[in-house]
Amino acid sequence: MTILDRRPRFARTAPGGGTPTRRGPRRSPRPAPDLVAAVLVLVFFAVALAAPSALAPRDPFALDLVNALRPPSAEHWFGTDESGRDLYTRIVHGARQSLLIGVGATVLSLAIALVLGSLAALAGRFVAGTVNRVVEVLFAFPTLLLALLLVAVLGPSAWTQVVAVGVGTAPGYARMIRGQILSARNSGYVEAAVALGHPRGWILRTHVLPNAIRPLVAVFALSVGQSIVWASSLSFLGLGVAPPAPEWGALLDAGKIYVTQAWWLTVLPGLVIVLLALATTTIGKHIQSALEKGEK
Amino acid sequence: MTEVLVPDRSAHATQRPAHRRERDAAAAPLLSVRGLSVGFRRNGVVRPVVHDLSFDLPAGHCVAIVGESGSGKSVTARALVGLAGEGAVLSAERLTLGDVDLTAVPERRWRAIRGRRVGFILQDALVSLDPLRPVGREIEEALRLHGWGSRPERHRKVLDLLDSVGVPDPGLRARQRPGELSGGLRQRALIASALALDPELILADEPTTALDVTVQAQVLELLGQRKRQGASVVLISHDLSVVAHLADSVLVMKGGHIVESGPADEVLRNPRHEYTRRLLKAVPGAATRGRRLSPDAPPSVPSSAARSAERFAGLDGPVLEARNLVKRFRAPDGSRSTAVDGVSFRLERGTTLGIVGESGSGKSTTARIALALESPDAGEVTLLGQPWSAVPESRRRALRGRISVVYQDPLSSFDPRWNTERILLDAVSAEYYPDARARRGRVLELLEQVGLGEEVLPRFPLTLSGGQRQRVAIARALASSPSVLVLDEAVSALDVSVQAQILDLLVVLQRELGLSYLFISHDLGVIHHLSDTVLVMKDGVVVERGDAVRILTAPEHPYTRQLVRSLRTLEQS
Amino acid sequence: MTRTSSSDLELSAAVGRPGGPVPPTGDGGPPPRLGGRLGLVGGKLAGAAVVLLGAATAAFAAQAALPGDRATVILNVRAGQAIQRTPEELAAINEEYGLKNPLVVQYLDYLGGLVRGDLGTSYQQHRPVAALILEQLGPTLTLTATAIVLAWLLMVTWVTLTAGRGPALRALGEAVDTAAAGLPHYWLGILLLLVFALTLGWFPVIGGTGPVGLLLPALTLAIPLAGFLGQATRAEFERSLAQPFVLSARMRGMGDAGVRLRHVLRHSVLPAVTLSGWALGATISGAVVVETVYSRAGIGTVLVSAVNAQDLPVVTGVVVLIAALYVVANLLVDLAYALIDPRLKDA
Amino acid sequence: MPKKRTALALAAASAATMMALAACSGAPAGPAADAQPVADGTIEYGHQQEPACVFGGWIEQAYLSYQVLDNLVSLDEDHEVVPWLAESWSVSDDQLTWTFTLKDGVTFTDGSPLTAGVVAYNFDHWLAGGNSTAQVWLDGYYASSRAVDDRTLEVSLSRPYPRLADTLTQGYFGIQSQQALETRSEEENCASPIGTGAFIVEEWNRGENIVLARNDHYTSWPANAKHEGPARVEKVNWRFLPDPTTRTASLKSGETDAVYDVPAIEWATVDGGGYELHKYVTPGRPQQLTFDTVDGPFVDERVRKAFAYSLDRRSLVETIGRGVIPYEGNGGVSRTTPGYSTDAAEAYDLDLDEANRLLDEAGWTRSGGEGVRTKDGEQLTVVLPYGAGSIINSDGASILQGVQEQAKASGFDVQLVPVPQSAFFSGAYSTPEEKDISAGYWTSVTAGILHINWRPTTPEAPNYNNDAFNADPVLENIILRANSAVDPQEQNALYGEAQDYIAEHALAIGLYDRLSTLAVSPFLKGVWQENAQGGPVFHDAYFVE
Repeated sequence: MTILDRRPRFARTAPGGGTPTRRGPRRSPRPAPDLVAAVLVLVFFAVALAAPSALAPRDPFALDLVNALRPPSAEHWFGTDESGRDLYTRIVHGARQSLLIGVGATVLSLAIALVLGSLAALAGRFVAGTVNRVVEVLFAFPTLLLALLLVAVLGPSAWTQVVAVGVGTAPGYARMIRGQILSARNSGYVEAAVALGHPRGWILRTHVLPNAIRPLVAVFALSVGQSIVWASSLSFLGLGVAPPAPEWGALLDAGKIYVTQAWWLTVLPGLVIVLLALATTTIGKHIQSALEKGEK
Repeated sequence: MTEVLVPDRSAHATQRPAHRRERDAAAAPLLSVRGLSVGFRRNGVVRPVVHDLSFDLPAGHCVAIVGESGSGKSVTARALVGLAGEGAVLSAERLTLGDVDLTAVPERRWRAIRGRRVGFILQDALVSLDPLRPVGREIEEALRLHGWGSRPERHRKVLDLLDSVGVPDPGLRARQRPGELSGGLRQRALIASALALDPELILADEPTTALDVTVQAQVLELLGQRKRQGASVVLISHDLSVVAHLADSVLVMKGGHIVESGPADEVLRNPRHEYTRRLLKAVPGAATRGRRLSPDAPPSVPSSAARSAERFAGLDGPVLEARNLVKRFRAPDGSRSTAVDGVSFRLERGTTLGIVGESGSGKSTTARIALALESPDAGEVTLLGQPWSAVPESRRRALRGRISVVYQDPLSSFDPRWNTERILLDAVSAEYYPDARARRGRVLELLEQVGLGEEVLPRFPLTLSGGQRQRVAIARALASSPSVLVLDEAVSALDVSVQAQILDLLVVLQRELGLSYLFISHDLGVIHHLSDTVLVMKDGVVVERGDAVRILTAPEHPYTRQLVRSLRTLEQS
Repeated sequence: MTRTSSSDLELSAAVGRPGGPVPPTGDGGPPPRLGGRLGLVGGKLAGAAVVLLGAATAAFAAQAALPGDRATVILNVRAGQAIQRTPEELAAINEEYGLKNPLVVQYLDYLGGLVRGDLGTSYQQHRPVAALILEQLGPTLTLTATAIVLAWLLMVTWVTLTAGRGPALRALGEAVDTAAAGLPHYWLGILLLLVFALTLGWFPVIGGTGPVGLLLPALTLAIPLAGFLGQATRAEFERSLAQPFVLSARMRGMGDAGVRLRHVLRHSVLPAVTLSGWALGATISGAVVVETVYSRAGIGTVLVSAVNAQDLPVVTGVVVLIAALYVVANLLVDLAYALIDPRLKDA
Repeated sequence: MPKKRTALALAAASAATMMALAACSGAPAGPAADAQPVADGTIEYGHQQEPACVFGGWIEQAYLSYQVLDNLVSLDEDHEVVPWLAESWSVSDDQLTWTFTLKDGVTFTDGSPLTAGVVAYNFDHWLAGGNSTAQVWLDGYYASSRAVDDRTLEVSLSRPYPRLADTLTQGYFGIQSQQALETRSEEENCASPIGTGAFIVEEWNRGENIVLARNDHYTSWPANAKHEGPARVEKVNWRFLPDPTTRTASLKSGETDAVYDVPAIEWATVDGGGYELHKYVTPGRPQQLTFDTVDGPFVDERVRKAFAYSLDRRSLVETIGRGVIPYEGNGGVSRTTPGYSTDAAEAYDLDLDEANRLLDEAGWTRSGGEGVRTKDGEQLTVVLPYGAGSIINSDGASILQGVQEQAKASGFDVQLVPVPQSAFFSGAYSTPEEKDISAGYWTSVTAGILHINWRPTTPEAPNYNNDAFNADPVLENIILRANSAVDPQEQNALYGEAQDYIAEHALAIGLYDRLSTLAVSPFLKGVWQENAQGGPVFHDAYFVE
């Protein structure tokens, strides 16, 4: 028989393809290239966090007044700043602070969210209602405003950034966790557990909470990147860690008045932040879709 | 051939194909398939799902493709209209619709063919019609796409169509969305949209699945009509009784291959292929009461487990009794609806009480009340002669072990984080099996009872087959050695052969363990096969009750008669 | 379908929003679950009042917790000095603004003012805060509104073009969404300014409040927002594409474009609509940065300088205003929802 | 791949940016050689900071009010005091009574006449807190003022103050309409003070701009004005553009005709662009570091000196200042201040050995010449807070970071604390316990600023402007003598002596001179910087084409 490969046409008619039960696109078993890329990026920053000197032997603070504002070159990969400090070195050494702020903020944020969310979902009518309102109010606060106020109260510092971003982003997660808990509580396996005669508390502990918290694995990854962006926004407004600390946002802030003459001081740190946010988000998404597949 | 493809704008378009068909019928078959193979390419590798399929379909005839899930029957149907799906690779010696060579049709022309010359009916109109749009617009869309008539003309046509598929008050219905229509009306609307332009070929993929028997009969009648008017039908179904009703010839598919084909009554009366025989034998119904449906032997239940039967030997009286149960629900818009209205029943030890009814008849709510997962607004349930629905959960807990449940969809009743072992261990009560080794022993015993091997223990339900999942669910239900098992549509989602195995298993378990079943199903056949006494429910009320055989042979209440009649029409013929 | 997607909506929202949080959806659950949202509007109005009060209180508390003596601040800000002040100097100011009253009194005075629509007087500018804010509200609202519209245009086009078109395009689409969503406002702002205003000179460097000056700032806010809405929409879009009703539409002879625009799009924008409600409130955060980068007048600028100068009346005023905006935005979302998904009315 | 792809895309974008930038050089087509003046027009002026009120004690306010209010006297290029609202003045022999004769027929823009009484009222208004800076200037000298007749004002001092006239040339001493001050609301007087000046505040769009409209009935221009009569332009659109990059770019793109404070990094490009550049080194206190002499390690003079020796301030400032910001060694006053002492400026240069010697001697030791020094278990850590974004701009911040890094070499651990405006203005880090070094400047027309900054602070009479927190009778005595010295030479010598004293005891060391810079489009002529504080003067400005 004659084999007529009609693939192109059918590929074009893809939309018709799915069957009702299929949720979203299937992913190939082999690790997706974007995942690989993302992991590589993270590995790099992990090293930067653990042993910056391994990647950048120079002293991130050392002045080199003769070589101020040098564009990127073999000698200075990312160029130098107004005092001749090597930008690449500073970015690598800044990784620790930036990442710890990002992770710290996320942890704090999720912790707060967990408490509020669980209360809102599980506590008695009155408490739950109140908590909901509180979350609502917090939510009405633009994160940055919250951060501004906190910074004004606590004074600018890495710790403040963690708190500001953590508190600022918590309400949204609280809502999410609440939703998760509620849907877990209405699930078939919880009913099954009731039918098996398990006590309420036990069901909460063994079924509801674990399943509600599961997606947080993904959210965590997703959130770290975003927290770093937020934190750097604060630094950018001059409300972050004290220069000359090479925290990325601070680098950007310091570089912005040189932008027309020394683009690298602004573009490169920003690029790094975006790259990291991208990497974490990608990984988060992969975890998420893995979980979804697991649940479907 | 271009002549065929140019959309005909004349108002008589619906008539002309009919004439042409008379011509064609005599000449070449309308649809001719030779050596059709379909595969899916993933990561460069083509995984075949349909192998070398060939058949001819003359005008005015119906060919049924029968098979269980994964047999490739749906893919075949979709391939016939060029929508086999993403990454589909199709090859065919010949694939012609009338004089059109379908293997050489570019996408643009496909559009002119779909809906115009080929109508496609999917199962479950709830999801097959856009839930956000009025059904009228969906039907009108079919006309508009093929440039049929003017706006007002189309509107009139839509009403005619709805009327022709037996939708009462088309004017109103056309403005409603699928969610607002009953399953039957919905399915009719879907058919109307598929047959709007009176296509010469109708592809019906499980058109009656998930429909109540009465609706099934009506839908099939509709298709029959079209067939008589000269349309050709390709009917995809796993349900042999449906096939028997409509098909002239049958293709039996298994694993992408045709294992048997021939004239319908030929194949259905005396099937030659072993697989076909199995399928036929596996259909439960009046004829099958008391005999095994599946050739493979059900597990032998170790007698050691029989003790649960004796445990309450002393007691007499019904194991489960409900008196005048009433349950009302409040809809979000505040309106109240009565789901269960004065339902009473007695479940005697070791027997099966079947509750049959269509969706929304309140049978599942009754089951939930029996399980004390729902508390009745009025009435009471007693379990083993002790108060059950009336007492607080804390006091119920001690009794919970005596009654357990198996759902239609076991997957959702398993915690996704748990593997089979954890699920079963969790169900084995610590009070009878204090130490870990005893518990594990019990788990193995349970597996044996439901005919599963140890190898499933580490696996997650997600990775098990439908049959295995249902067995695990049953094993979990048995873990606490209950005396009552509530089976809520427990076999409805399964392929017919798997369903057969599970039904056999249930029979054995009941015999060996002296279990009592509260068996809920919309499928008269299954009910008939299993039940001793039957409760027929409609709109929350019991319309008829009594001995299973009597009810299903000599129904009294008109509704029951209607049910049984529609079942008959499906079975005979 | 919307039911199954709900949890994902919340997740994907968490994916997108800079800072993570998921959209406000009535009382927590995804909108489709709550029946008859319109019915709830009344209740929401009541809730709105609570939110406003809460926001005002929180802002007041935060400012009350600020370190340093407010009278000193007022004097120093006016003089551009950073020194201690003599009691005589301070007494006058304390007198003028009643700063020495017990906090409770100050708080009650403040609330009393709120009820009368009087937000107090700015320490710095000696002017009624209400006037001061209203005068700055225009530019900011124009900015955020334009940004959201732009974001929707970008998002819908991009998603419709790339979603569910085979692995390559899908990957690209997702990558762009993610990248866009991850762009920090300040950085994007500087880049756009650098390239289009400073270098190419296509746009004025000083935006001003004119329409021309609006585009770059609006884009700066819109691009990340679009990426973030895109993430939510794309997931839903591809899910909808896989729905049987899409298949049956195709079976009816509908083309790919037709399916996408007439059926799928409507389904897939629902999550994004929810997010937009939150977005209007949240773009205010962005506005703070953007207005700084583009030296635009607006609430953001007012806010930053007010916080810097501890101009309590202004800060609390802005907070209350933003909370109000947020509430309004969500009421709008509820309406939009009911329009797009009529099922909610029947529920 | 997708991720990489985007990364590449971004990289490409930035690369493109770079190319484009390399390509761009904003040289506007200058006016033709025979370009003629044109009447009227609106000057688009880009300024840096927006004050809360037009008139006040902050230099940003002085710059603004200078356009709207006239002073009694003005300062010319040669630092001579010349007539303005006052056409003449005289001082009594005992130096205690100043008599000003006012111009005739000057009216405020609210119609009320300018009389000696009004001026006297202004003096009292300032002293009563109407202008905090005017207040600290006159405090301790001003006794009273009275109107002899409508045109004759008599100001009585409690102590001689020969430089009174010079002092009065600063923007803080603008004369407002008494009628306005008395009858109008505080808000009105804040937003649009009524003066006799060349311009009137027409409208103020907060956060955006102030529109100054020409005072068509202007009669009271200063003697050093470049032309007589009302302003030549109709309006000045005084826009607030905080971001230096944007500000400079707006000039290059022609959106503004003049901008204030060109950042060092942009100087070269603007200079090359054919723009007219004005650079005014503000007299008064330069950007400097004052040591806390009552608490912490700097109580020990040797440690102060060691700190000074361990810095190479010159190269630091010249690198980061791109050769635009002048290095200033003098911790007392800037090079443009009368009585400036070069000796004081050159007192300390980089000399690590000396620094280390002094520190060892002072008992601050470290092992192996590495790391932070310690003394009986305590680290040589010094806190240096600075008003980020307000008092210290980004160039300044970079320089302070340089100081921190350089001081490391001799074993200092400098803690830089950028204090946000709010905390800063709320008096954070204002006590000796909280800090060891104070950074900051204070523009002033005379070296009299020394008195403000170094007047002893005592429990009875605290001087919160004294960052050394010291009470040094010797220094005070020198300054007081200087303040009251009638003969300029003598006075300058004494002021110089005071600076030398400050240097000798390393009470304060200079960093760089505060600049007031102005870049003007070639199409706009006649803009000049007034000589008291370097603010722009638009009275004489006109367009050519």
